[in-house]
Amino acid sequence: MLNWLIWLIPLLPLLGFLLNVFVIRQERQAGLVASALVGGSFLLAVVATVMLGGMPEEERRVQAIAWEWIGTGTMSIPFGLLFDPLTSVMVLLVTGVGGLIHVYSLGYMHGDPRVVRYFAYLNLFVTMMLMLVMANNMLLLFLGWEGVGLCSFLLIGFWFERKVAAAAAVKAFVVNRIGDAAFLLAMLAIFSHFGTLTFYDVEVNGQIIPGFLEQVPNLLGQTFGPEWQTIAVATGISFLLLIGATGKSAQFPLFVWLPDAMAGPTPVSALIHAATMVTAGVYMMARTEPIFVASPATQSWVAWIGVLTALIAGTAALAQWDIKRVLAYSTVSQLGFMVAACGMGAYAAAIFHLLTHGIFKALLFLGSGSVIHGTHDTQDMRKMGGLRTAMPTTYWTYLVGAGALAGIVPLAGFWSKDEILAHAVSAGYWPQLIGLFIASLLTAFYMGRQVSLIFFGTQRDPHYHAHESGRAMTVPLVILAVGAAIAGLMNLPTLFSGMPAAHLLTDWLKPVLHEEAGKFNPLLALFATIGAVGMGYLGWSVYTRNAAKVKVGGQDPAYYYTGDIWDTLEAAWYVDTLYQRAVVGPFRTIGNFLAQVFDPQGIDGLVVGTGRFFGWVATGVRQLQSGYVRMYALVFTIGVVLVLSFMLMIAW
Amino acid sequence: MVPTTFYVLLSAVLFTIGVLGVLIRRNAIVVFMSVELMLNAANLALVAYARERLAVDGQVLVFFVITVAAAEVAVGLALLVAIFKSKRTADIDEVSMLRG
Amino acid sequence: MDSIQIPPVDFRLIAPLLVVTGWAMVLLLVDVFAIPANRKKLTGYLAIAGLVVAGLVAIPLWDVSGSTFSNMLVLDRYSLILTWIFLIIGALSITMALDYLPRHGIEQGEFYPLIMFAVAGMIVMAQGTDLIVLFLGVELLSITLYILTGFAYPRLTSEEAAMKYLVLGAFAAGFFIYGIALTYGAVGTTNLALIAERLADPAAETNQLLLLAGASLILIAFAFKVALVPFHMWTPDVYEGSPTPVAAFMSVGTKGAAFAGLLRILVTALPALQPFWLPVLGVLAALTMLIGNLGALSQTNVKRMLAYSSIGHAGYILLSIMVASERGAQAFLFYMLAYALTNLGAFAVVIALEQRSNATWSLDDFTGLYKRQPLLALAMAVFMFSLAGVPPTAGFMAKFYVFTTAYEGGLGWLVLIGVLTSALAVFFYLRVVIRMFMHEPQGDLEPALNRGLSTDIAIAGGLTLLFGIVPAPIIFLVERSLVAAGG
Amino acid sequence: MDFVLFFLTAAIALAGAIAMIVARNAVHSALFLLLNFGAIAVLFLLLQSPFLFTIQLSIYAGAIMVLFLFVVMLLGAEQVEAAQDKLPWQQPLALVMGAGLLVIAMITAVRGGSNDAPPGGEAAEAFGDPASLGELLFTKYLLPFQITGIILLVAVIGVVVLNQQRNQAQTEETPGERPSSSVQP
Repeated sequence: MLNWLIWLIPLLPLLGFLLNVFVIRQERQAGLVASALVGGSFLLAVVATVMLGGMPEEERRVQAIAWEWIGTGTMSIPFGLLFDPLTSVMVLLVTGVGGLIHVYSLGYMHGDPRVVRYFAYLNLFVTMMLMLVMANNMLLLFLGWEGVGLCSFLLIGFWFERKVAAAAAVKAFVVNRIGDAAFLLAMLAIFSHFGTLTFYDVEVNGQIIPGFLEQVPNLLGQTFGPEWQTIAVATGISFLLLIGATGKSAQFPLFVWLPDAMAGPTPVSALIHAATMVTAGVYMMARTEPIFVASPATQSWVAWIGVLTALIAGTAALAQWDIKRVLAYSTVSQLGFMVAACGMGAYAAAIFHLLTHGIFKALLFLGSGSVIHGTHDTQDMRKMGGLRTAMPTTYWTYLVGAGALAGIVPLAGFWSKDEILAHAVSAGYWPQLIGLFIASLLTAFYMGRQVSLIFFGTQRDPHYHAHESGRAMTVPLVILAVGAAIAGLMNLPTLFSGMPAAHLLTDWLKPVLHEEAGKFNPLLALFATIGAVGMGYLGWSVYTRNAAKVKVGGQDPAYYYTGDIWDTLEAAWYVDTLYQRAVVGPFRTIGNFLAQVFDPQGIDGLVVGTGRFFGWVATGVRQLQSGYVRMYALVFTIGVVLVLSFMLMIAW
Repeated sequence: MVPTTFYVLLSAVLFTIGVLGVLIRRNAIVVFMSVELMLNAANLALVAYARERLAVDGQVLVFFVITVAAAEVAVGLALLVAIFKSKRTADIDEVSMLRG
Repeated sequence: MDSIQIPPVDFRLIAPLLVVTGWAMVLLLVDVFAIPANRKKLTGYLAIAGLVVAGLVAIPLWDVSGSTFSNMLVLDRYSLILTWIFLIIGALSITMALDYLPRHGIEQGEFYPLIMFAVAGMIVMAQGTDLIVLFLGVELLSITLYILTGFAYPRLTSEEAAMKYLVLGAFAAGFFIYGIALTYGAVGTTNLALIAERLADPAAETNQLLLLAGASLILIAFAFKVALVPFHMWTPDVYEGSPTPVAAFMSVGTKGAAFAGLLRILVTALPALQPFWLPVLGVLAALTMLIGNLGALSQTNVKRMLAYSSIGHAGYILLSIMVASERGAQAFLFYMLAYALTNLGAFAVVIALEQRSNATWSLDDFTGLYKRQPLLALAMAVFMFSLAGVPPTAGFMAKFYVFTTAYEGGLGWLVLIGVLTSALAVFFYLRVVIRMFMHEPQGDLEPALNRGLSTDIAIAGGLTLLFGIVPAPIIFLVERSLVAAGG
Repeated sequence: MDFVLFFLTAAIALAGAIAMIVARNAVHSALFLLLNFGAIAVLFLLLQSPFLFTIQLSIYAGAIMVLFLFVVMLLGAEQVEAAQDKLPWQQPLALVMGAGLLVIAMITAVRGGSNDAPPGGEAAEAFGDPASLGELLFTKYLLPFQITGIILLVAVIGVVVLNQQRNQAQTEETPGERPSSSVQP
């Protein structure tokens, strides 16, 4: 039963995609069909999860094989889905939050001329994301991995009339491609060392295809000979996977695409660039956890990359004016928390934070969308202010989301963040702990700042009349707000001995991640709470009291004290700039390059742009291609002479 | 009897001259001639080796090469005539619109 | 003097070849005497029928293998699968040409038999096991292609392309034949299996240097045919200049045939020289992947872009050839099939957009295509993603197959370059997709779709997707192919 | 005697080849090439290939060269290289590459061949008569022989096709022409 049921989960959105591409031409139908099908997926996911829960703990892994995807003498890769506790929570998140965002989009995208296409893309994205989390092998996961990248690209560039959007789309795709290439290499390495790409043993046509994850623990000291060799292999593979994850999950140093990705429609930011796709890297690391665990070197890299990302992005979020960019940097920072948790071995905590973050960040993005919508496409927070009276629902729900993100007791974010910090304490990762703690203080501060700037004070730009958004938008907000408030329940630590329903999630994930729940650390929780409340209040009060100093197009009140540092933060520590300077070198900045290559205006810009970027190589190729046959023959002859010289060298 | 090496050496030199002809001449007809020279050089080597091994196979191969050469020349010259009709030149540098 | 006894010939082994050439010759006469000038399409249909018949004739040969014509020709499953691929390529190319030729005022009945002769040349290269047969196969294919390239008279670019192709092709043929001469001088035979035998025989006293020189020149000749850098220079110009169906045919046909021959040579004749050709081909492969993809990057002319892309793909295919084993052959066959379908499909879309004879094949033609022709745009997107190697397309599966094969074959560093360049390649394929999906249509250019083209695109697109999602049957097929080690 | 004859013909062949690529006038080139082909034919004779000697003279010298001369005269393309060289650095580089190729080819030829006289004796006497060549052609080399036939057929079609189109084209405008400055009136 479960075997075919889980196939329906990704197939429903796929059906939606096909309908929207081939059949539906009308806006309202498109939205309703798309939302209904994703909602159907969600219900099926709930049923499937309940059924999974009904099984004995050690049997909670269903693999449904559709066909043998690649079957050669040496390689057998099934096209199969996997449904286990880890997958189930991811599927619930993707379809649940995804469904709400579909509904929200009904309101948000109303009247857009290409809305049918929008819903088609959105459905395709959900399909691909489900393939990603439900794949029972690396290849299928890669299919989803590329697929979500593609949809993300299409959706970021959805409003392609805006040049920024087109450029951002391309930037996202290209940066992700770096990670994808590493992922592909990791896959090849896994295959050549384990001879398989499926995660777990699975039976296909009466034959057992071995799973590589189950082989990893047995490998130490066996297959490859000496132990260091095993570790070297594990390190190589896991490091490549890590690079893959840094691309998709926007970690340092590949995070630069995510803030730009905010050029897409806001529901897309909520769905793809906060709740689901960007967590794919974390999911993938949790899934392949045995390989990471086998390599201490990679593990510490993972942890530090996470901490570094959390700090860089956290500080960058302090200094943004664009309502969505604050949230984008905040997302990067929170992803850093998750990655750091993985690096410290707290995979369950990472997944916990992934889930809660998925909910409250989606809420915040949708809230910001509601604000943008209600203020007639205003995104600059300097033009806002005092919106709490005009948009009460948005305000209250936003407050819940901000509190959850900041880590205010008892909202969801508090529990999940605390779980990570507690693990750092108990496992003795002190330097990482300090970094993460600081990052969480920053989180509280910038959320306080944002809430103050948007909702408090008085409206600074009189050019619009703010109004509350429609039902299609506010209902999802309320639902998500409730979720953000109570999602912590799913994995409460044992606050007092004999407490019922403690660390449900960790226990649920135990068959996959084999982790024990961390211990609750009251002292740490106290510090964290004081810090969060204090910094949140500080952020709020500083900007509320200085509200008069915030001017449209003006400087931040804090600028007077920090000066250049502020600029540094605003530019996210110039990482992007560094790329532009270092990678593109003296020629041109990546941004300009991409803008030129994909310049809708002209061919010339395109040629010039690429010519400069790849400098003399591409130009050289073109120039050598001079049209003269003599020239071609000469190049040919040079090749001949070189080959023959090499031949003489060998023969001598 | 003259050693095979002498013949092969001669053939190598002739072949190189043919290659040079293709590289430096702009008159398409002379370029074709140079290609013919290359093929002839190869033929010479084939015949020389056939003689060394006393195997007629080498000579048979020459037969095929000559045929192919004839076919290539025929098509090439037909093309040249066609191009000449509109371009009024047999300068191979003049057919260089396609580039980049 | 005795009369010459012609040795018995096993006609089963050359049945497809016989059908194709015989049919082509008959068709030439039929075309001249029985088909009126305004109904030349009929010739095309008859040619397709011939190719289909040849394909059917080949089916019962699945379990047949053997060699004939004094071991100059073998039939094995490797050549059989290639034969099918070539027949498909031929048939699809003819379908594209059916409306293209009259639309551009260059319709002549001879076009179709010529394509058939080219297919025959390709089959010869797949089946040949003697250097001279391979040489003649190459020449049969090439001379036909010179003519087809120059077919679009009065378009001068077509003549120019033909001229360039011919001069360089003849130049390369010179190297080829000189290589054969040296090889013959070294081992005294041109039969691939015998070469390997003599090489292995310590008593034979083969001349190593001579053989190496011969092998180098032969490799170079094949490198020219498949367009490996730096022997690739003709490719973009020739593709751009030739009639688009011919470019499509060439881009996959020549490559497939020449690689087929090259693999046969490496596996059957020269395994002993692997220490020599492996580094040479390795460098060529690396250069080809880099230059091919970099060159494509700066193209705004879609036809040229596809030409450079085909150079890049030659590099990827070469990885499977270099493995020179059964696995390598299988990976090659799969890649070839996937690439053939995808590339033919892409060219078919280009043809659909090329309605005026002064087409510039500019990227601009694709602007907003999704709005105008959603299905066509979707198909093109599938082809582009398949060429770029994005799942779930045949192109991805093929790349994955080749990369794993090469990785296991110890070509790790080339795989690295391959993966990185295919990451780079996404740029220019994506550019087409962006044009189609992320721009509003401009101008009034309506794609000229007709039945033939639609069929082509539908077949190619469908199979490209199908082989990406369910590649198992094809893999099953190619897994059973073996490159016979001589006959 | 053999040696004298060889060196004489070799010298003629070389001189013809060099003169061919140096000559400014295409007619002269053709004639020099003819000289070269004749010399090679003689070398074939020295190598006991009377049949190839005949073929070389009749096909190459007789047919192909005449075709060349015919086209040169038809097109009046004796001298086409008067204009400025557009790739001034191409020729020197070509010469360097040619020199490199020459060195390699000579090394290969010298080290790859034996300096002993080839075998003589009874077997050598019977070697190379047209009958045995013909027999091989129709037995062992039957397949290549057939393919050659097809190649010639294709070439014939090709010439006809290219020719035919030219006739059509005269009545037609050339709509598909790219604007190009290099087209001469």
